[in-house]
Amino acid sequence: MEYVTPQSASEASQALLQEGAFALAGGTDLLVKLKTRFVSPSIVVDIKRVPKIMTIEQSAEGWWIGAATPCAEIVEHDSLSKDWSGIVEALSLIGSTQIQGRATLGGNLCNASPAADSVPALIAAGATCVISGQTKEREEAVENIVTAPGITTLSKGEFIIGFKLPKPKLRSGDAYLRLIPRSEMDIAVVGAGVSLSVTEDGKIEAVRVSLGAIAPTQVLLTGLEDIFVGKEPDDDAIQKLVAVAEKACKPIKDKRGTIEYRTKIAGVLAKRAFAIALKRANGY
Amino acid sequence: MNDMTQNNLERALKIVGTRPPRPDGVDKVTGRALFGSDKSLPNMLVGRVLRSPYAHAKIISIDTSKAEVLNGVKSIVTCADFEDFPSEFVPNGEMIVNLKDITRNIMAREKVLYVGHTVAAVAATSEDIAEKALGLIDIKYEVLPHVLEVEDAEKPDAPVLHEDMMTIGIEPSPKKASNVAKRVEFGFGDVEKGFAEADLIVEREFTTQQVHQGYIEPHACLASVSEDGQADLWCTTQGAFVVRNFCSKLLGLSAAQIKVTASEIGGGFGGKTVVYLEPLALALSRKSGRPVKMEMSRAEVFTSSGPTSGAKVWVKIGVKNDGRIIAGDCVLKYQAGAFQGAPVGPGAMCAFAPYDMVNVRAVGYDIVVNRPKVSAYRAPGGPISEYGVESVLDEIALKLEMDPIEIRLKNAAKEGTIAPYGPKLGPIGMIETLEAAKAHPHYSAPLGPNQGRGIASGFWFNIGGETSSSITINEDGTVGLTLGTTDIGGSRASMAMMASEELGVPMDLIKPVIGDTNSLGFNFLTGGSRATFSTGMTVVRSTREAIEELKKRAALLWEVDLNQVEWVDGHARLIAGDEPKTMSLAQIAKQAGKTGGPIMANCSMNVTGAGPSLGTHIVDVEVDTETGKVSIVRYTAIQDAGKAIHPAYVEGQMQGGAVQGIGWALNEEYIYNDKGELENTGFLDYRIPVCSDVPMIDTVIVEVPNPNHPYGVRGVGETPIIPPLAAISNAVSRATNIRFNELPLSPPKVLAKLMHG
Amino acid sequence: MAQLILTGSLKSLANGVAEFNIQARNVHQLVVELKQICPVLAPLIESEGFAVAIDGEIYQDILFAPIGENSEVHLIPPIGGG
Amino acid sequence: MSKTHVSTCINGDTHEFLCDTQNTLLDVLRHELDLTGSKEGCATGDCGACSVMLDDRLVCACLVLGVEADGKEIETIEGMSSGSELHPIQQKFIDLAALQCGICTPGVLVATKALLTKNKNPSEEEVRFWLAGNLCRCTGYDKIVRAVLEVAADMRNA
Repeated sequence: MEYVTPQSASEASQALLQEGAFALAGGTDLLVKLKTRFVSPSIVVDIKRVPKIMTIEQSAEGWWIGAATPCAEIVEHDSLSKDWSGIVEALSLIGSTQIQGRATLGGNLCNASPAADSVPALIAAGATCVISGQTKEREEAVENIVTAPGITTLSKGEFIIGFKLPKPKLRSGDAYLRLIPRSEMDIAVVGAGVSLSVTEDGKIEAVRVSLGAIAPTQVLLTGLEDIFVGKEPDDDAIQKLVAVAEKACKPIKDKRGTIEYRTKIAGVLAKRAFAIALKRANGY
Repeated sequence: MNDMTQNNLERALKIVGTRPPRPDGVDKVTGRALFGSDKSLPNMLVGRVLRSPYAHAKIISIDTSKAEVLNGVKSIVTCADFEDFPSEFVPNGEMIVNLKDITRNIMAREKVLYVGHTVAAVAATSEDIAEKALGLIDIKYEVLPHVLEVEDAEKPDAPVLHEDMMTIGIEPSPKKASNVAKRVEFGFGDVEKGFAEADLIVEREFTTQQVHQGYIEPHACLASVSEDGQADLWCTTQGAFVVRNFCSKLLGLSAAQIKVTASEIGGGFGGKTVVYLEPLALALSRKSGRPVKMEMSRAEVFTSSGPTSGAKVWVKIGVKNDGRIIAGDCVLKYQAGAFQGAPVGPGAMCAFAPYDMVNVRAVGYDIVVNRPKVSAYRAPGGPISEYGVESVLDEIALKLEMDPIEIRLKNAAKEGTIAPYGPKLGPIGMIETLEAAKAHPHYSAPLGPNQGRGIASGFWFNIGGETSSSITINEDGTVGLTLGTTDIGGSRASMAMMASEELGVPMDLIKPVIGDTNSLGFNFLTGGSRATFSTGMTVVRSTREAIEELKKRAALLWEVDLNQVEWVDGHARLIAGDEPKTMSLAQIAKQAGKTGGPIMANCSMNVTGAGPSLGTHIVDVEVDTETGKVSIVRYTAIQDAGKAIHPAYVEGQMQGGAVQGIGWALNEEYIYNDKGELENTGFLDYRIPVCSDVPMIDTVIVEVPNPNHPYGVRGVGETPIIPPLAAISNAVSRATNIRFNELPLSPPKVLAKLMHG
Repeated sequence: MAQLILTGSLKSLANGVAEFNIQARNVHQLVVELKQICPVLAPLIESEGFAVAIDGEIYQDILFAPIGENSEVHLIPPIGGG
Repeated sequence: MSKTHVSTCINGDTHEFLCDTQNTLLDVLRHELDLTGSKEGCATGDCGACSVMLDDRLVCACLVLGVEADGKEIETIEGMSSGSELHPIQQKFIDLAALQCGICTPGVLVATKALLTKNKNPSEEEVRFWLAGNLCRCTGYDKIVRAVLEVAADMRNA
């Protein structure tokens, strides 16, 4: 197994084009697969020295989070945490303190697990990712990356260099909740990310809800505008949200949960995350 | 001569009962302590194991020829390299074992019986080469249908694991082989008559899943066999002598040919009482002439070591209106794994043991299934059966509108009670732990919404057994202790404390070490909560013998009769005489060479008189009724320790056992797919409690001395894992007003019950 | 006269006889005596390794544990532990 | 098989070694450098027994490639005491019996030191969540958490 440390995005793409190449960022997924001999790469491309891939920057448009920035560093970033509490909460849930020291947003997305904690929060927030390729960079909505467990729309030689988060609207809030059997160290049985904004008079202006671990990929719920936008979110609307969430579920039964359980929890978490996001939007 | 059996129950103690630092503390906090995989030898090879991919299959052929010629491969072993034995139960140390099964469990012969069953092992110059070699071993299997659950395994048309297994304990003896290895029954009185007289009867069925001890250190060993057949084995084990005896039989070596040195051990809880890698490493080393190191991966620990049984339990209890139990009956069906030996006997014996029963019956079945052979796990068998009994008792208390502690007090076993397994009990602390629970502020604290409080008690016998240790008085007045029981949780501290108490010298002058199998007589393993009790007994006796010798030397120097000398606070003192005359231990030790030679003493005995330990736990849980998730809000563990030598380590046993029980109750379980493959082979999905899952575990140590021990010690390690299962289940039932009868109480199972009843 | 008391499976094995008067004054002698008074139980003690409770005190593999004039003796399975 | 030359600073000392690229930092520490204080309980980042500091970040050494350590600073349990003086955290763990078998202890101590560097006054909840990646099967965590809270108070008052 060869190990290379490209110093630029194009060098990294070049290396990733090789047969049997795997990108290494935080390594929290790749090293487990190596150890269990699930994969045997011919070359490991350590992308952490690519410029901007380890940075967090704020601009007029919003935020840049380098794809290989360790979660622990993001969690420690106060103003980012204020702007996007839900996203930061979500990635603070990925693994232990030790895992946080290495795990990255890019890895969490590209591992393409339906249960990835950061992904529903990113989708709800309307985040995009910047993909570096052999010849050019492209930008893509996060929900368009994963197509099936373990499979992404990234072409050979492409890798994610960073994520863009919009500047949060006035009176907006986001939240992420997941259900795990323990209090830590588990893979989400269901995850729910909500991002919303309210008008001055307390009506919903915009809302996005994304669910994880309830289908082969994360799901962005549709049809919520009709339920919420321009209205105050009453019990009836919340019940409709629960129904939409449950209906979106096409889960598998596995060691982490039954179909019935995942479906039921999707509704519960969507409801609870919505309530937290709403509180935050209203400034509580 | 000092009375060796004299007890110190009334004596004022200076050291025993305090909390000094443990002798091995610094090694453990600096990374110096050497565990199973921390040692290496020059010219060492790496050993790896090839394991069965099938739950049940005939081995048609094994071809290792391709692997043998791979560069770097130095030896390969299969079943052909181990002795075979007839099916018979023979003593191995204190264990009764069937070597036919053991040799087949460490290396499959005619059949593989579970996914992960060893079929071959390779030693090579690197891990990579060893792994490659495993891939080159060609094994032809004929796959057979498999069976995983006891209720399926006992069906007449079930796949039979062992064609020669006839159920023992059934009259008339069956003529046809089955998966039911054994039926046992305990009890007395007339349960049918008892139920006929009962005012209230509750009868329930319970299910528990297979769980693993979950020690953090995987099995590991380093074997070196020289050309003259002398074998050195370093391994992580609860009993070096037991390992020696197993390996000598399996490899056809004499006990004198094998020296086993126990490494520091990274947790065992019963799981490190048998052998897995050790005979393989020895065989590979013998064949290659080079040292061989072997380690299990975490996945191998889960698939191929010895978890404990999953089970089906049926319990029926009849009471009078005042809460007095008039009859108790239970049937226990325990998974044995691939070979017989489920802990259903002890499970049946202690099911009703906390109570004074008039009519009682406990029937147990030991049933083989295509899972790894179970090994001991903390109070083996007890948590499962007592979970059923304690749950039914809680339901009865609710129905009678009785306090759950009161109903237990009303029925509590005490000194003189006839145990369900026959004999009369000596002094025990059941009533004392219940009274302590009742008086604890936890028991009367208010509960919040969706919270429930559960109570349960637990009984474990404890054991003694073969033990030997020695003491040496060094020339400078320091003291050495050589102990033969692995120190898993601080026993070196307790031993040094007892020696210090007896000798009257500070504990830091006493250096306890764990000896190898050449340094002492046979020691049964650290298990069954016996180390502090049994090894402590030998330490006290050998120390007293050393004191006698010290007094003798002082008498010689003073030229007086021995009976003129007494031992007080680390000094020989002349009893008679005008002026007080004393001589310190160090002064005597300095002249030992001139007064007869070095001073040492040892004590070897088969220790009896272990006293059962009773415990009662109180737990508050909160149930998220929308998700089914159960949180432990508050926990108090109360237990009779007889006498706590080092209370901090007694508390540690209680806290650790309670949290293992919490794991068993809430989330731990072996999950198999329909091919018989274990799906959760790592700590990610085999969910032992993490730090943020649990609150502080409050402890109350009750001390009802064991009259058979000089300090009143009872074993404490096993009991604390028993009450949590029922206590938590009872708490969840009380929080939700729905009776739960299945473990684990994981969120999906709890929610399903809340939704569908 | 010391008594051997059988319960559970052992009682069934002994065809329902629950109590035997015994002469044995230690476990070693008990094994010999059992062969005469209840032969079906003797192999159990020898092979499966039953422990003996004498007046409530459990003796595992201790041949010369004394049995008193009026002792109550029970046979129980050996107990291990984790 | 080609090996890569790696140069690191471990516990303040420069170390150079040749490393198979697929070997983890834990493999290197334990097998190449004989620093066996970091333990392997799972090799998949789930138990925390191999916790080390990598450029002042708490990580599992089993989830870092040995070659990634090039040019980095690593602290392991072997570097925690100075000379003959135990670190106060080490001493507190001994004093409060916050260990039984001791296999998780090196990882727990390294993680605790990382916590107390970042947060001098952690709450019980913060301690519990910070240490959630350090599995301990013996203690039930009670005495570990108490030791961390107590030593944090001692260090604040020192």
